[in-house]
Amino acid sequence: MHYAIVDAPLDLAALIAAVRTAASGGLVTFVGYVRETSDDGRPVSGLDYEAHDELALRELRAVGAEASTRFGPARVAIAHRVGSLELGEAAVAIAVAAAHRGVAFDACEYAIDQLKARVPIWKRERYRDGDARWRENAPATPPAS
Amino acid sequence: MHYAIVDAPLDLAALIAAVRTAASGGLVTFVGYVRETSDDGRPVSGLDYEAHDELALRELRAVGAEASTRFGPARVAIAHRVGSLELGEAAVAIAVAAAHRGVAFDACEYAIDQLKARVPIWKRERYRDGDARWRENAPATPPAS
Amino acid sequence: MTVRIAAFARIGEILRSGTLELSLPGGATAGAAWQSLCASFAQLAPLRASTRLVINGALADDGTPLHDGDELALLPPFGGG
Amino acid sequence: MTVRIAAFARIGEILRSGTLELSLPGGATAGAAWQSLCASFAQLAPLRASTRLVINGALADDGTPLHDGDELALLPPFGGG
Repeated sequence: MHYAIVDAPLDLAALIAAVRTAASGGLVTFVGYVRETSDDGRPVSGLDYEAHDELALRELRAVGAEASTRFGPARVAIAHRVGSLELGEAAVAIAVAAAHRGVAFDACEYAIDQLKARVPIWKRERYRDGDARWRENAPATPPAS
Repeated sequence: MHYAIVDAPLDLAALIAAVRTAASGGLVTFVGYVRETSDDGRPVSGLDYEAHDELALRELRAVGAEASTRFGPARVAIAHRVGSLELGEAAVAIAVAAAHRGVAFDACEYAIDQLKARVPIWKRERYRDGDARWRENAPATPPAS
Repeated sequence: MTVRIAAFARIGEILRSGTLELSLPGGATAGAAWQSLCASFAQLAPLRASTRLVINGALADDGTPLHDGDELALLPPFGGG
Repeated sequence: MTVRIAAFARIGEILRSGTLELSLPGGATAGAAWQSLCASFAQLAPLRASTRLVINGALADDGTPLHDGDELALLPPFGGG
Protein backbone atom coordinates (compact mmCIF):
# COMPACT_ATOMS: atom_id res chain seq x y z
CA MET A 1 0.00 0.00 0.00
CA HIS A 2 1.28 3.52 0.57
CA TYR A 3 3.34 4.99 3.43
CA ALA A 4 5.18 8.27 3.23
CA ILE A 5 6.93 11.00 5.18
CA VAL A 6 6.78 14.00 2.87
CA ASP A 7 7.74 17.67 2.90
CA ALA A 8 4.99 18.71 0.48
CA PRO A 9 1.20 19.12 0.84
CA LEU A 10 -0.59 15.82 1.47
CA ASP A 11 -2.84 14.34 -1.20
CA LEU A 12 -5.82 12.56 0.38
CA ALA A 13 -7.18 11.51 -3.02
CA ALA A 14 -3.93 9.66 -3.77
CA LEU A 15 -4.17 7.77 -0.46
CA ILE A 16 -7.77 6.83 -1.22
CA ALA A 17 -6.80 5.62 -4.68
CA ALA A 18 -4.01 3.52 -3.14
CA VAL A 19 -6.35 1.58 -0.85
CA ARG A 20 -9.58 1.21 -2.88
CA THR A 21 -10.33 -1.97 -4.78
CA ALA A 22 -13.48 -3.52 -6.24
CA ALA A 23 -13.89 -5.32 -2.90
CA SER A 24 -13.97 -2.07 -0.90
CA GLY A 25 -17.37 -1.55 0.67
CA GLY A 26 -16.32 1.11 3.13
CA LEU A 27 -13.62 3.75 3.19
CA VAL A 28 -12.68 5.71 6.29
CA THR A 29 -10.19 8.54 6.17
CA PHE A 30 -8.64 10.70 8.84
CA VAL A 31 -6.91 14.02 8.25
CA GLY A 32 -5.27 16.04 11.00
CA TYR A 33 -4.99 19.77 10.34
CA VAL A 34 -3.11 22.65 11.88
CA ARG A 35 -5.79 24.45 13.86
CA GLU A 36 -5.88 28.02 15.00
CA THR A 37 -5.81 27.31 18.74
CA SER A 38 -3.52 25.07 20.78
CA ASP A 39 -4.82 22.54 23.30
CA ASP A 40 -4.09 25.07 26.01
CA GLY A 41 -5.92 27.85 24.22
CA ARG A 42 -3.07 29.85 22.67
CA PRO A 43 -3.51 31.35 19.19
CA VAL A 44 -1.33 29.33 16.81
CA SER A 45 0.37 30.60 13.67
CA GLY A 46 1.70 27.26 12.42
CA LEU A 47 3.45 23.99 13.22
CA ASP A 48 6.91 22.70 12.38
CA TYR A 49 7.31 18.93 12.13
CA GLU A 50 10.49 16.93 11.98
CA ALA A 51 10.95 13.17 11.75
CA HIS A 52 13.62 10.52 11.94
CA ASP A 53 12.77 9.71 8.34
CA GLU A 54 14.03 6.15 8.20
CA LEU A 55 12.63 5.07 11.58
CA ALA A 56 9.39 6.95 11.03
CA LEU A 57 8.75 5.29 7.69
CA ARG A 58 9.55 1.89 9.15
CA GLU A 59 7.21 2.47 12.09
CA LEU A 60 4.46 3.83 9.81
CA ARG A 61 4.66 0.58 7.86
CA ALA A 62 4.48 -1.45 11.07
CA VAL A 63 1.45 0.51 12.29
CA GLY A 64 -0.21 0.09 8.91
CA ALA A 65 0.50 -3.63 8.82
CA GLU A 66 -1.04 -4.06 12.26
CA ALA A 67 -4.07 -1.93 11.39
CA SER A 68 -4.62 -3.92 8.20
CA THR A 69 -5.12 -7.22 10.03
CA ARG A 70 -6.02 -6.49 13.65
CA PHE A 71 -9.77 -5.89 13.18
CA GLY A 72 -10.27 -7.87 9.98
CA PRO A 73 -8.76 -7.43 6.53
CA ALA A 74 -8.22 -3.81 5.56
CA ARG A 75 -6.03 -1.81 3.21
CA VAL A 76 -4.19 1.10 4.82
CA ALA A 77 -2.28 4.13 3.56
CA ILE A 78 -0.64 6.73 5.79
CA ALA A 79 1.22 9.94 4.98
CA HIS A 80 2.72 12.42 7.43
CA ARG A 81 4.06 15.77 6.45
CA VAL A 82 7.25 17.35 7.78
CA GLY A 83 8.57 20.89 7.56
CA SER A 84 6.80 24.14 8.24
CA LEU A 85 2.98 24.07 8.06
CA GLU A 86 0.58 26.98 8.05
CA LEU A 87 -2.90 27.12 9.60
CA GLY A 88 -5.34 24.79 7.89
CA GLU A 89 -2.72 22.61 6.25
CA ALA A 90 -2.88 18.83 6.70
CA ALA A 91 -0.19 17.28 8.90
CA VAL A 92 -1.30 13.66 8.62
CA ALA A 93 -3.66 11.73 6.35
CA ILE A 94 -4.81 8.13 6.65
CA ALA A 95 -7.06 6.13 4.35
CA VAL A 96 -8.46 2.69 5.17
CA ALA A 97 -10.62 0.58 2.88
CA ALA A 98 -12.33 -2.65 3.92
CA ALA A 99 -15.25 -4.79 2.88
CA HIS A 100 -17.15 -3.66 5.98
CA ARG A 101 -17.25 -0.29 7.67
CA GLY A 102 -16.59 -1.38 11.26
CA VAL A 103 -13.20 -2.77 10.29
CA ALA A 104 -12.34 0.43 8.44
CA PHE A 105 -13.30 2.68 11.37
CA ASP A 106 -11.39 0.58 13.90
CA ALA A 107 -8.30 0.28 11.73
CA CYS A 108 -8.21 4.01 10.93
CA GLU A 109 -8.55 5.06 14.56
CA TYR A 110 -5.95 2.48 15.60
CA ALA A 111 -3.56 3.82 12.97
CA ILE A 112 -3.72 7.45 14.12
CA ASP A 113 -3.58 6.50 17.81
CA GLN A 114 -0.52 4.31 17.25
CA LEU A 115 1.11 6.85 14.95
CA LYS A 116 0.94 9.47 17.67
CA ALA A 117 2.36 7.08 20.25
CA ARG A 118 5.02 5.23 18.28
CA VAL A 119 6.21 7.06 15.19
CA PRO A 120 9.30 9.27 15.72
CA ILE A 121 7.90 12.59 14.56
CA TRP A 122 8.11 15.83 16.53
CA LYS A 123 5.97 18.94 16.49
CA ARG A 124 6.88 22.51 17.36
CA GLU A 125 3.94 24.82 17.84
CA ARG A 126 4.46 28.42 16.72
CA TYR A 127 2.26 30.99 18.42
CA ARG A 128 0.91 34.27 17.16
CA ASP A 129 2.83 36.05 19.92
CA GLY A 130 6.14 34.84 18.43
CA ASP A 131 6.80 32.15 21.04
CA ALA A 132 7.21 28.48 20.08
CA ARG A 133 7.18 25.18 21.96
CA TRP A 134 7.83 21.51 21.26
CA ARG A 135 4.60 19.64 22.00
CA GLU A 136 4.58 16.04 23.10
CA ASN A 137 1.76 13.58 22.63
CA ALA A 138 0.23 11.92 25.65
CA PRO A 139 1.97 8.64 26.58
CA ALA A 140 0.78 5.59 24.70
CA THR A 141 -2.20 3.74 26.05
CA PRO A 142 -2.23 0.03 25.20
CA PRO A 143 -4.68 -0.57 22.33
CA ALA A 144 -7.80 -2.60 23.10
CA SER A 145 -7.33 -6.18 21.90
CA MET B 1 -23.99 22.20 7.28
CA HIS B 2 -24.77 20.02 4.30
CA TYR B 3 -27.32 17.24 3.92
CA ALA B 4 -28.46 15.87 0.59
CA ILE B 5 -30.25 13.05 -1.17
CA VAL B 6 -28.91 13.23 -4.72
CA ASP B 7 -29.23 11.32 -7.98
CA ALA B 8 -25.76 12.24 -9.22
CA PRO B 9 -22.24 11.11 -8.24
CA LEU B 10 -21.27 12.14 -4.70
CA ASP B 11 -18.61 14.77 -4.15
CA LEU B 12 -16.57 14.00 -1.02
CA ALA B 13 -14.45 17.12 -1.45
CA ALA B 14 -17.58 19.29 -1.28
CA LEU B 15 -18.65 17.62 1.97
CA ILE B 16 -15.18 18.16 3.43
CA ALA B 17 -15.26 21.82 2.41
CA ALA B 18 -18.68 22.18 4.04
CA VAL B 19 -17.48 21.02 7.46
CA ARG B 20 -13.93 22.34 7.72
CA THR B 21 -13.15 25.55 9.59
CA ALA B 22 -10.02 27.10 11.07
CA ALA B 23 -10.94 25.31 14.33
CA SER B 24 -10.94 21.84 12.71
CA GLY B 25 -8.11 19.74 14.10
CA GLY B 26 -9.42 16.42 12.84
CA LEU B 27 -11.52 15.32 9.89
CA VAL B 28 -13.02 11.86 9.56
CA THR B 29 -14.86 10.78 6.45
CA PHE B 30 -16.76 7.66 5.56
CA VAL B 31 -17.68 6.58 2.04
CA GLY B 32 -19.73 3.49 1.27
CA TYR B 33 -19.17 1.99 -2.17
CA VAL B 34 -20.95 -0.56 -4.32
CA ARG B 35 -18.75 -3.60 -4.00
CA GLU B 36 -18.42 -6.55 -6.31
CA THR B 37 -19.72 -9.19 -3.89
CA SER B 38 -22.86 -9.21 -1.74
CA ASP B 39 -22.81 -10.05 1.96
CA ASP B 40 -23.93 -13.56 1.03
CA GLY B 41 -21.20 -13.95 -1.57
CA ARG B 42 -23.10 -13.35 -4.83
CA PRO B 43 -21.40 -11.41 -7.65
CA VAL B 44 -23.05 -8.00 -7.84
CA SER B 45 -23.51 -5.89 -10.96
CA GLY B 46 -24.91 -2.78 -9.25
CA LEU B 47 -27.31 -1.31 -6.72
CA ASP B 48 -30.52 0.66 -7.10
CA TYR B 49 -31.41 3.04 -4.30
CA GLU B 50 -34.67 4.81 -3.68
CA ALA B 51 -35.66 7.17 -0.88
CA HIS B 52 -38.64 8.94 0.57
CA ASP B 53 -36.89 12.17 -0.31
CA GLU B 54 -38.62 14.48 2.15
CA LEU B 55 -38.49 12.11 5.11
CA ALA B 56 -34.99 10.96 4.29
CA LEU B 57 -33.64 14.49 4.17
CA ARG B 58 -35.37 15.34 7.44
CA GLU B 59 -33.96 12.25 9.11
CA LEU B 60 -30.48 12.89 7.69
CA ARG B 61 -30.63 16.32 9.30
CA ALA B 62 -31.73 14.79 12.60
CA VAL B 63 -28.93 12.22 12.54
CA GLY B 64 -26.43 14.94 11.68
CA ALA B 65 -27.67 17.20 14.46
CA GLU B 66 -27.33 14.38 16.98
CA ALA B 67 -23.88 13.42 15.72
CA SER B 68 -22.73 17.03 15.93
CA THR B 69 -23.35 17.31 19.66
CA ARG B 70 -23.46 13.81 21.16
CA PHE B 71 -19.71 13.24 21.56
CA GLY B 72 -18.61 16.85 21.74
CA PRO B 73 -18.90 19.65 19.21
CA ALA B 74 -18.54 18.52 15.60
CA ARG B 75 -19.56 19.67 12.15
CA VAL B 76 -21.30 17.04 10.03
CA ALA B 77 -22.23 16.69 6.36
CA ILE B 78 -24.02 13.68 4.86
CA ALA B 79 -25.00 12.87 1.29
CA HIS B 80 -26.74 9.73 0.04
CA ARG B 81 -27.16 8.88 -3.58
CA VAL B 82 -30.32 7.45 -5.14
CA GLY B 83 -30.93 5.86 -8.54
CA SER B 84 -28.92 3.21 -10.30
CA LEU B 85 -25.31 2.77 -9.21
CA GLU B 86 -22.56 0.76 -10.85
CA LEU B 87 -19.75 -1.15 -9.18
CA GLY B 88 -17.32 1.13 -7.38
CA GLU B 89 -19.64 4.11 -7.21
CA ALA B 90 -20.23 5.82 -3.87
CA ALA B 91 -23.66 5.34 -2.29
CA VAL B 92 -23.14 7.41 0.83
CA ALA B 93 -20.53 9.93 1.98
CA ILE B 94 -20.13 11.52 5.41
CA ALA B 95 -17.64 14.14 6.57
CA VAL B 96 -17.14 15.16 10.19
CA ALA B 97 -14.77 17.84 11.42
CA ALA B 98 -14.01 18.51 15.07
CA ALA B 99 -11.30 20.08 17.18
CA HIS B 100 -10.27 16.61 18.40
CA ARG B 101 -10.12 13.35 16.54
CA GLY B 102 -12.00 11.15 19.00
CA VAL B 103 -15.11 13.27 18.62
CA ALA B 104 -14.84 13.14 14.83
CA PHE B 105 -14.45 9.33 14.75
CA ASP B 106 -17.34 8.76 17.15
CA ALA B 107 -19.65 11.20 15.38
CA CYS B 108 -18.88 9.78 11.92
CA GLU B 109 -19.49 6.19 12.98
CA TYR B 110 -22.67 7.21 14.80
CA ALA B 111 -23.90 9.00 11.68
CA ILE B 112 -23.49 6.00 9.36
CA ASP B 113 -24.90 3.55 11.93
CA GLN B 114 -27.96 5.73 12.51
CA LEU B 115 -28.38 6.46 8.80
CA LYS B 116 -28.63 2.76 8.07
CA ALA B 117 -31.12 2.22 10.88
CA ARG B 118 -33.34 5.30 10.60
CA VAL B 119 -33.23 6.98 7.22
CA PRO B 120 -35.93 5.84 4.76
CA ILE B 121 -33.73 4.70 1.90
CA TRP B 122 -34.00 1.33 0.18
CA LYS B 123 -31.47 -0.75 -1.73
CA ARG B 124 -32.03 -3.28 -4.47
CA GLU B 125 -29.04 -5.46 -5.22
CA ARG B 126 -28.61 -6.45 -8.87
CA TYR B 127 -26.64 -9.64 -9.47
CA ARG B 128 -24.46 -10.67 -12.36
CA ASP B 129 -26.82 -13.60 -13.02
CA GLY B 130 -29.68 -11.15 -13.75
CA ASP B 131 -31.49 -11.67 -10.46
CA ALA B 132 -32.19 -8.77 -8.08
CA ARG B 133 -33.25 -8.45 -4.43
CA TRP B 134 -34.24 -5.73 -2.00
CA ARG B 135 -31.74 -5.81 0.85
CA GLU B 136 -32.63 -4.70 4.33
CA ASN B 137 -30.22 -3.43 6.96
CA ALA B 138 -29.97 -5.22 10.28
CA PRO B 139 -32.42 -3.85 12.88
CA ALA B 140 -31.26 -0.82 14.79
CA THR B 141 -29.18 -1.38 17.87
CA PRO B 142 -29.47 1.38 20.46
CA PRO B 143 -26.40 3.62 20.28
CA ALA B 144 -24.08 3.59 23.25
CA SER B 145 -24.67 6.64 25.40
CA MET C 1 -62.51 10.36 0.75
CA THR C 2 -59.37 9.76 -1.26
CA VAL C 3 -55.85 9.27 0.11
CA ARG C 4 -52.64 9.02 -1.81
CA ILE C 5 -50.57 5.88 -1.14
CA ALA C 6 -46.80 6.25 -1.47
CA ALA C 7 -45.19 2.81 -1.65
CA PHE C 8 -41.47 2.09 -1.54
CA ALA C 9 -39.10 -0.73 -2.44
CA ARG C 10 -40.72 -4.17 -2.30
CA ILE C 11 -44.09 -2.64 -1.39
CA GLY C 12 -43.98 -0.50 -4.51
CA GLU C 13 -43.32 -3.66 -6.51
CA ILE C 14 -46.29 -5.44 -4.92
CA LEU C 15 -48.59 -2.47 -5.63
CA ARG C 16 -47.08 -2.27 -9.13
CA SER C 17 -46.63 1.48 -8.63
CA GLY C 18 -44.87 3.89 -6.32
CA THR C 19 -48.07 5.89 -5.90
CA LEU C 20 -51.80 5.24 -6.18
CA GLU C 21 -55.06 6.83 -5.14
CA LEU C 22 -57.17 4.90 -2.66
CA SER C 23 -60.86 5.61 -1.98
CA LEU C 24 -61.93 5.00 1.60
CA PRO C 25 -65.00 5.72 3.74
CA GLY C 26 -64.78 8.99 5.68
CA GLY C 27 -63.02 8.54 9.03
CA ALA C 28 -61.05 5.47 7.93
CA THR C 29 -57.82 4.79 9.80
CA ALA C 30 -54.36 3.94 8.48
CA GLY C 31 -55.06 0.33 9.49
CA ALA C 32 -58.23 0.32 7.40
CA ALA C 33 -56.28 1.64 4.42
CA TRP C 34 -53.77 -1.18 4.84
CA GLN C 35 -56.56 -3.77 4.99
CA SER C 36 -58.12 -2.29 1.88
CA LEU C 37 -54.81 -2.60 0.04
CA CYS C 38 -54.35 -6.17 1.25
CA ALA C 39 -57.73 -7.05 -0.28
CA SER C 40 -56.32 -6.08 -3.68
CA PHE C 41 -52.69 -7.12 -3.16
CA ALA C 42 -52.58 -10.30 -1.07
CA GLN C 43 -48.76 -10.35 -0.94
CA LEU C 44 -48.92 -7.25 1.23
CA ALA C 45 -50.55 -8.96 4.24
CA PRO C 46 -47.47 -10.66 5.76
CA LEU C 47 -45.50 -7.40 5.62
CA ARG C 48 -47.57 -5.43 8.13
CA ALA C 49 -45.30 -6.10 11.12
CA SER C 50 -42.20 -4.87 9.29
CA THR C 51 -43.86 -1.86 7.61
CA ARG C 52 -43.84 1.66 9.04
CA LEU C 53 -46.92 3.80 8.29
CA VAL C 54 -46.32 7.52 7.79
CA ILE C 55 -49.13 10.05 7.24
CA ASN C 56 -48.09 13.38 5.72
CA GLY C 57 -44.56 12.84 6.96
CA ALA C 58 -45.45 11.87 10.55
CA LEU C 59 -45.15 8.37 11.97
CA ALA C 60 -48.61 6.78 12.37
CA ASP C 61 -50.09 3.51 13.56
CA ASP C 62 -53.11 1.41 12.64
CA GLY C 63 -55.45 3.62 14.68
CA THR C 64 -54.34 6.97 13.22
CA PRO C 65 -57.26 8.57 11.33
CA LEU C 66 -56.88 9.59 7.70
CA HIS C 67 -58.37 12.64 6.07
CA ASP C 68 -59.22 13.41 2.48
CA GLY C 69 -56.07 14.29 0.56
CA ASP C 70 -53.65 12.74 3.07
CA GLU C 71 -50.54 10.93 1.92
CA LEU C 72 -50.06 7.52 3.53
CA ALA C 73 -46.51 6.26 2.98
CA LEU C 74 -45.72 2.57 3.39
CA LEU C 75 -42.10 2.09 4.42
CA PRO C 76 -40.57 -1.38 4.45
CA PRO C 77 -37.35 -1.94 6.45
CA PHE C 78 -34.60 0.44 5.39
CA GLY C 79 -31.57 -0.43 3.33
CA GLY C 80 -29.59 2.79 3.02
CA GLY C 81 -25.83 3.04 3.20
CA MET D 1 36.27 5.78 18.05
CA THR D 2 33.80 8.26 16.58
CA VAL D 3 30.01 7.95 16.59
CA ARG D 4 27.49 10.18 14.86
CA ILE D 5 24.85 11.70 17.16
CA ALA D 6 21.46 12.38 15.56
CA ALA D 7 19.41 14.69 17.79
CA PHE D 8 15.77 15.60 17.30
CA ALA D 9 13.34 18.29 18.41
CA ARG D 10 14.25 19.82 21.80
CA ILE D 11 17.40 17.69 22.02
CA GLY D 12 18.56 19.05 18.68
CA GLU D 13 18.05 22.55 20.07
CA ILE D 14 20.06 21.77 23.20
CA LEU D 15 22.93 20.34 21.12
CA ARG D 16 22.56 23.32 18.76
CA SER D 17 22.65 20.90 15.82
CA GLY D 18 20.70 17.95 14.49
CA THR D 19 23.90 15.96 14.03
CA LEU D 20 27.37 15.97 15.52
CA GLU D 21 30.41 13.72 15.74
CA LEU D 22 31.35 12.44 19.18
CA SER D 23 34.72 10.90 20.05
CA LEU D 24 34.57 8.16 22.65
CA PRO D 25 36.96 5.53 24.06
CA GLY D 26 36.72 2.17 22.28
CA GLY D 27 34.00 -0.05 23.80
CA ALA D 28 31.94 2.86 25.15
CA THR D 29 28.23 2.24 25.64
CA ALA D 30 25.23 4.35 24.65
CA GLY D 31 24.99 5.41 28.30
CA ALA D 32 28.60 6.61 28.23
CA ALA D 33 27.87 8.62 25.10
CA TRP D 34 24.89 10.25 26.84
CA GLN D 35 27.07 11.12 29.86
CA SER D 36 29.70 12.60 27.58
CA LEU D 37 27.08 14.80 25.91
CA CYS D 38 25.70 15.87 29.31
CA ALA D 39 29.17 17.07 30.27
CA SER D 40 29.03 19.53 27.37
CA PHE D 41 25.28 20.26 27.39
CA ALA D 42 24.01 20.34 30.97
CA GLN D 43 20.38 20.88 29.92
CA LEU D 44 20.41 17.36 28.53
CA ALA D 45 20.73 15.60 31.89
CA PRO D 46 17.12 15.80 33.11
CA LEU D 47 15.85 14.40 29.80
CA ARG D 48 17.36 10.93 30.03
CA ALA D 49 14.23 9.22 31.41
CA SER D 50 12.08 10.53 28.55
CA THR D 51 14.64 9.95 25.77
CA ARG D 52 14.79 6.83 23.63
CA LEU D 53 18.25 5.75 22.42
CA VAL D 54 18.45 4.19 18.98
CA ILE D 55 21.65 2.78 17.50
CA ASN D 56 21.71 2.33 13.72
CA GLY D 57 17.90 2.19 13.71
CA ALA D 58 17.52 -0.34 16.54
CA LEU D 59 16.26 0.51 20.02
CA ALA D 60 19.11 0.50 22.54
CA ASP D 61 19.64 1.14 26.23
CA ASP D 62 22.38 2.58 28.39
CA GLY D 63 24.32 -0.70 28.30
CA THR D 64 24.31 -1.21 24.54
CA PRO D 65 27.88 -1.02 23.17
CA LEU D 66 28.77 1.43 20.43
CA HIS D 67 31.16 0.80 17.58
CA ASP D 68 33.16 3.17 15.43
CA GLY D 69 30.89 4.77 12.82
CA ASP D 70 27.62 3.96 14.58
CA GLU D 71 24.72 6.40 14.55
CA LEU D 72 23.24 7.05 17.98
CA ALA D 73 19.85 8.78 17.66
CA LEU D 74 18.38 10.63 20.66
CA LEU D 75 14.59 10.64 20.46
CA PRO D 76 12.56 12.80 22.83
CA PRO D 77 8.85 12.01 23.32
CA PHE D 78 6.97 11.98 20.03
CA GLY D 79 4.57 14.65 18.79
CA GLY D 80 3.34 13.41 15.42
CA GLY D 81 -0.23 13.72 14.16
